[in-house]
Amino acid sequence: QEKKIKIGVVFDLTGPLAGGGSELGYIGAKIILDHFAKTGVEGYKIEAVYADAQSKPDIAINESVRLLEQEKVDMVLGFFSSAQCVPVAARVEQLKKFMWMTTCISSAVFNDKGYKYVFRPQASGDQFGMMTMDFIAQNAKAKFDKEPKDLRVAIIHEDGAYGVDVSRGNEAGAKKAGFNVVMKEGYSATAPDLSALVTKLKRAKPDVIFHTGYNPDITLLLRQAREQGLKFGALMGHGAGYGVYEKLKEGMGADATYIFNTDPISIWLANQKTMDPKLPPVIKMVGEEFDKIRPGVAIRSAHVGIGASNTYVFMSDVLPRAIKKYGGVDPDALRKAALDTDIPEGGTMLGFGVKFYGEGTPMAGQNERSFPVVIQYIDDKSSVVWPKSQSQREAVLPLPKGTTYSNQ
Amino acid sequence: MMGQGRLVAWAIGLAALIALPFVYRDPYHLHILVLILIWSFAYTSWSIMGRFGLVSLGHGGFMGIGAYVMALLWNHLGVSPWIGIPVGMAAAGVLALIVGYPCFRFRITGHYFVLVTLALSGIVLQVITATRDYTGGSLGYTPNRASGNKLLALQFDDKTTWYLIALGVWLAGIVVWHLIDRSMSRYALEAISEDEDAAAAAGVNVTAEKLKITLISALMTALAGSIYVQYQMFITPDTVSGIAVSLQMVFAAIVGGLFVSLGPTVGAVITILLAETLRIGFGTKAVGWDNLVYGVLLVLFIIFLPKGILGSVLDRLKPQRKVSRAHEQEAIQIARPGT
Amino acid sequence: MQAFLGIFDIYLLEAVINGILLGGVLALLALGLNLIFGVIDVTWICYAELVMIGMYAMYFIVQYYGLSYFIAAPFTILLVAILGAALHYLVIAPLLTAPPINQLLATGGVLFVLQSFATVAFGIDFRNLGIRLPVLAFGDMNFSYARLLSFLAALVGMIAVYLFMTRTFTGTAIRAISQDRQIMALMGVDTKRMYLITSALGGALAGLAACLLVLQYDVHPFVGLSFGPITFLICVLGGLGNFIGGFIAAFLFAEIISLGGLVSDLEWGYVLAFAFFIVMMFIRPAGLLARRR
Amino acid sequence: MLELRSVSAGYGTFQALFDVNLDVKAGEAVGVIGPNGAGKTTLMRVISGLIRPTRGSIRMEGVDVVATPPHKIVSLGIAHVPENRRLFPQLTVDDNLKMGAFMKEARGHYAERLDVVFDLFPRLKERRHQMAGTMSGGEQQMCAIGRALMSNPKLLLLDEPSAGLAPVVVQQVFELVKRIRARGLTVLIVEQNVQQVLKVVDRAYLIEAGAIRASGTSAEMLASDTVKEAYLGV
Amino acid sequence: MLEVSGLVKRFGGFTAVNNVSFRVDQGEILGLIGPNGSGKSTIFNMLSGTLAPTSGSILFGGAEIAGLAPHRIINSGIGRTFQIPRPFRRLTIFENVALAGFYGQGRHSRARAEEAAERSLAMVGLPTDRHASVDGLGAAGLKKLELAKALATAPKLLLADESLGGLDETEMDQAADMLRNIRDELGITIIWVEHIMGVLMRVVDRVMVLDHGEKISEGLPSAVAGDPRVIEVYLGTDAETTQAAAAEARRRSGG
Ligand SMILES: Nc1ncnc2c1ncn2[C@@H]1O[C@H](COP(=O)(O)OP(=O)(O)OP(=O)(O)O)[C@@H](O)[C@H]1O
Ligand SMILES: Nc1ncnc2c1ncn2[C@@H]1O[C@H](COP(=O)(O)OP(=O)(O)OP(=O)(O)O)[C@@H](O)[C@H]1O
Ligand SMILES: [Mg+2]
Ligand SMILES: [Mg+2]
Repeated sequence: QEKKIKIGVVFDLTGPLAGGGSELGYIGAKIILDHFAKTGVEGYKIEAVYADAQSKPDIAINESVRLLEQEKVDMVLGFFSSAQCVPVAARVEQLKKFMWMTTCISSAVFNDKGYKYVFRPQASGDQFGMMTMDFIAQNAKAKFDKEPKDLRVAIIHEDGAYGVDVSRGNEAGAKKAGFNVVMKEGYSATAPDLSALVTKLKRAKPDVIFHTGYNPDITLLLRQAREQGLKFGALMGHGAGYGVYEKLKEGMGADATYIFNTDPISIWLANQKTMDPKLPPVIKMVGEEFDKIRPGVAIRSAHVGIGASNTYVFMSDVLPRAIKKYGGVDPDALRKAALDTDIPEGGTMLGFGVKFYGEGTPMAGQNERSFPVVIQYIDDKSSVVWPKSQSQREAVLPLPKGTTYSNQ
Repeated sequence: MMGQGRLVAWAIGLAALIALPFVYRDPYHLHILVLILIWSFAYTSWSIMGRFGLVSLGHGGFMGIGAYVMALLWNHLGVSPWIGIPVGMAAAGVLALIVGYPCFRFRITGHYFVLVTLALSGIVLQVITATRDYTGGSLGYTPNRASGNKLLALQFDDKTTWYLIALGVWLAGIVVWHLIDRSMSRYALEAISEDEDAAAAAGVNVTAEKLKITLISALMTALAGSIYVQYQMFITPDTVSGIAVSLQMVFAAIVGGLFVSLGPTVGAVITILLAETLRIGFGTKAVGWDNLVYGVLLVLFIIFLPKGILGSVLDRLKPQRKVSRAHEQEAIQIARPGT
Repeated sequence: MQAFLGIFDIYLLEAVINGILLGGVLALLALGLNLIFGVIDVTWICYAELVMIGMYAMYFIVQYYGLSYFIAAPFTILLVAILGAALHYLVIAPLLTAPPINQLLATGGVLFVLQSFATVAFGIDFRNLGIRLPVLAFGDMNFSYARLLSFLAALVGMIAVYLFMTRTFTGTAIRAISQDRQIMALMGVDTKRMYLITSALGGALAGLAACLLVLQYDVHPFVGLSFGPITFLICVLGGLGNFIGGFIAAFLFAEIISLGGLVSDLEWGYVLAFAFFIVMMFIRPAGLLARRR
Repeated sequence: MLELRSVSAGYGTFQALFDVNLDVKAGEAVGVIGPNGAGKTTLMRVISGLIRPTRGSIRMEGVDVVATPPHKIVSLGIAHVPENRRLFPQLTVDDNLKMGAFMKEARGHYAERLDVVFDLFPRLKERRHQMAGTMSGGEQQMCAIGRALMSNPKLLLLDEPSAGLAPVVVQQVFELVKRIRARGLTVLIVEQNVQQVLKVVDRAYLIEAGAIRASGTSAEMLASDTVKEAYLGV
Repeated sequence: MLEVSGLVKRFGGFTAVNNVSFRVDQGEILGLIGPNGSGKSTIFNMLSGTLAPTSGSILFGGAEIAGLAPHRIINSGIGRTFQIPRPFRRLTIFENVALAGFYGQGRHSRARAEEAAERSLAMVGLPTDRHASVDGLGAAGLKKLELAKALATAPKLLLADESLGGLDETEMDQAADMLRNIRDELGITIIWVEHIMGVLMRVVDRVMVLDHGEKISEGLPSAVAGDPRVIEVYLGTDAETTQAAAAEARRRSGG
């Protein structure tokens, strides 16, 4: 009998989340899977079965069940939305199958669940929130000339799983840094109007706004902010909509410049010098393949890289080990192989290393070495500005005088 | 008035349904079957009032309340679903009464009723989302896994068990449908749906009859919600609330046939199977096409089979009735002066 | 006391005015729906989706064909008008004698169809026209030009439709048709034509709304979900078919969302608006302006 | 003016009229009487195009009515006051009358016609802003006749105009029929109130089970045994 | 058994019923007449609870019923017909009446309701066949159905609104006989609204006349038929026939 591993891949290709980044993650994952399908891994053929979760948790559950029980896949991979990961992970665990999440950043996916077969190389949402707070905390004195307790920060977020999780990280980070949180509020991503929120922001006069949202609401918020004359010192985005520069640019024109975003680093921005030397060619390959699918994109979205890199870690590290060391692709072999993973910093295209929290820890299954980076969009380029180790340029902070939102 | 023959047919059908999971064990198909049964029950619950012109788009809300109340009680207070489910149903019932009473008292009918109930499900959705600290918001909510007695926690890993539970609940729904169909209340409600004043003049307590049926329907729908969450071990506000779910209920009921007991069930079978087949058929090769085709088919069904699939089939089988003067009556009714 | 008075500041005024401007947007949306839903008593659950198609039309005409906004607008209005007429011809007309619920559902099916059509045809990307209108500033308060435009369009549209409906023969016939369809032929009215005119008019109003909304919102296949339900509620609150009532209801709703969002969380602003709707339904079941029975 | 030749009509599979021949000459008032369910209303509907005959021909001043689309039949000068009035209940009296003048030809004379109608029915003028649905039966009947007169018809079809009206009003209605005739209109009237109607019409037809059983002048009809036994139950 | 005082109903600024007082005695047939729009149906609507009075009192069997919910009034023993028949077309004829029998009598037993339905249908002369559809009924049949529904609620007082409209003369006579039978055999008190004087005057014991919402005359048929004000606003040239009918009725009841 021929040896092969069948992988069920679930992303949202339709519905609101598709445009929110899920489809880009799918493209990244597919590029890597196609790449490995050409050669196979350790004598195993790679067969990927794709499914569209249509931005609905119920369909994600149905499709996962179908893939696992009907298509008899050996594992599932992918998932963009935490609202899908939570129930699917529970099902997978119950069925004792293997799951490799490429995105799904909410910490709630793992918190105290004690999963054995579910792994996520990706940073969690509260890490995103903490990261930007940390960045501002380290720069408050130098750039704003304020003591932390005098720095006014506002935390706003769409009220979906993602926004809520990031905002929790924001809040924790703000507390740690000792900032003056002048506002914290959620809103629905489908709200037709955010002017009340903008008015409240005007009243709160924040120095820094920490915002998490998807695309339509980000453009709506920033457009209404401009129209209502909201001024601030810096805007920190947290992935999702902020990760798709094309759309920010389309919606805001020149105002998109100087916006910060935190995400896993875009693989095309990662510091290739400190990276495992076998990775840059892969990055190049992903880039070329992506350009074939989506020609003419100014800044390739980080989502593509996230999908690609996290899939690559599995295909190049976990899978070979499972086959060689644990004798196959059954869930237990995969699980043992995943737990053995020990990639140092610089060992992935996203710059971070991979080592999973083991059984018995509260976040079992989560990568303890992942971290996002803070980037800033300046003149249609995005550059890493934080952490220092990855930094490519000095952050422009606060917003320079004369820019639309500047409170200088 | 069930004939001998029909009784036998029902008995055989039921026996076959009970035997099914012991013979046929494909887990995914069983999963779909369980979902079909649970949704059939929900749709039947909807149709119990929907068939009398009480078109509610708020049933997603009742389902959500049943599901969330039960799950919240279990997770936060450790209350067994055996108690949680009745409490959830009661909560949905209370809400149904709170909204229903003034609606019926002030004669809110037709489009207006549809939209008031739509607002109701909107509120439930927003409240679940906004109280995310307790309900998990749009991230959804998972009942904690039982550490002890599975039966007490109403949690089973085995699909066959779930299949039988769902079958039982569904059957109960059908029985309730028939009980109502054969009761005097049906006459009253048919009368009310045509002409409230005339019904009242026949001695019918219009408000009470409508409340009664709404209450039954809401209770059953809440039960469907809690069964659903126990089976899926997960619920999001989107699954149960909002216009999409409520529309889905109405769709299935009408596509199947609103005026026959198995209509909503047939509707559930057809809509769910259709959606599954189309999604799997088109797969990721033609993204979005499945919903497009699904929508077109729904529209076609409604245009060409206005009585629903089962309803139309049964009509074919029955001997032709006298030509209806319904179209004329409709106009005359509208033109009725304010007597 | 201090905290309480603290609410009464310039921001409150700004929120009030922004509420009014949002009201303009909602009123514009409610206008066409009110015509269809209220006047000829036909349900278009997919109304907001027609607006969505209109927004796509604007986007493509302006972005791809490089035509100016003002040339694109009439095209779009015409296109959506045709779409409205087609919707009537293909979906509603066969169901005119069916129970109203079937109409509701059929158009609900069209809602799915249009959403997935947009997904298939235009992809899932959020698209933005990228036109940036100037801002009106009054001291510390700033207002959106685009919203002001919507407000004016809604006002003019409402007056025009109102006059059309009450002053012209065709308008009166449109109002009559829902009450006794069969008898219309005795008046010399071609009902088919009348329905087509109304549907096209309803479509055109959706197109007009699309032209103005595209200035403020990203287009994507699900943009209708942001507006659809709330537009329905507004029409009902105002009294189906009552244009002035609908207009006022739009502003009430918008103020509740805006002020509710200011004093509490934005989400609760919406809860409040919905709750207000339900309460009003009981106080004034036939709409805001209806005389009590 | 109006000519029906072997007209058959029905609803679905049910045939309500059998080979009806009927003539109305210009300036005449013609009555149609007959028991319940005889097909009187069906006859009126077939003339005004609300239903199509399954067989036979209908001509109005030589024009083929059957070939004319229903909404154009008013333009031939036929106005129909339907059974049960069928007003637009949510429109005001004014708007109901306006609908009567919907045709292109009538719109120009709207104001004139309105004066004529208000002159005939001062009550309508008083209540012109009331919703038609909330008016009493008699008021509604006036409104319905007024609406039909708005199109300035040559032939007026009245289907049981006296049903449910107070005696004075019944008298007024019949009075009215006379006045309408005096204005040169031709009238075809269906009535249950046989005694009264035979006083105002020149000729009448007795219709029974969808077929014409008898016809003649009013005097002949009153004297006819057929009419008496078939209809008056004497 | 029924005592109405100071009854008023306003619609917006319009007063449809203005300060009307009257009483009806057990076993009597009261004719209620008046020009179109004089408020007759409106009074019926208030008596039966379909409309709530603006003010005034309605004592039925000694209990105040003004403003009660319709079903409670019906249950307390008032039955009504509608001027324009309002049958339930989705139910069969039998079900229509059984419904009224069940709910109108306070929801006793189904058997009792069906029995009442059979009795009422037989009384008005409709078929008691359980599957006959309402669609088969013509104008006369629908009027009979209205009456059967009202009778099935086992009323003590029956409000009959224009039961003759649209009937031919033979049918009218039958209907009038029926009303009289209902009173004579079942002992049901009746208020009857009708415009066909020739028939009404022959049946009723007493007549009350409304005009513009106000009571303008009340008394024995012969007296009312001769009242100049009634002749002016209502009877017109029909006065003579009406008087003749009233006289005939008196002769009959006297003899
Ligand atoms: N819309 C309809 N559909 C089916 N049958 C109908 C329809 N309208 C009338 N009929 C039937 O056609 C026959 C003739 O009806 P029509 O209304 O013409 O009688 P009519 O002489 O006007 O009676 P009435 O005096 O009661 O008004 C009746 O048997 C009636 O039941
Ligand atoms: N809902 C309503 N709103 C406004 N006016 C109304 C309403 N119902 C009735 N009216 C008015 O009240 C008056 C009395 O009406 P009602 O129906 O009681 O008359 P009626 O005596 O029964 O007349 P008819 O003999 O023609 O049936 C009429 O002028 C009518 O227009
Ligand atoms: Mg007739
Ligand atoms: Mg009346």
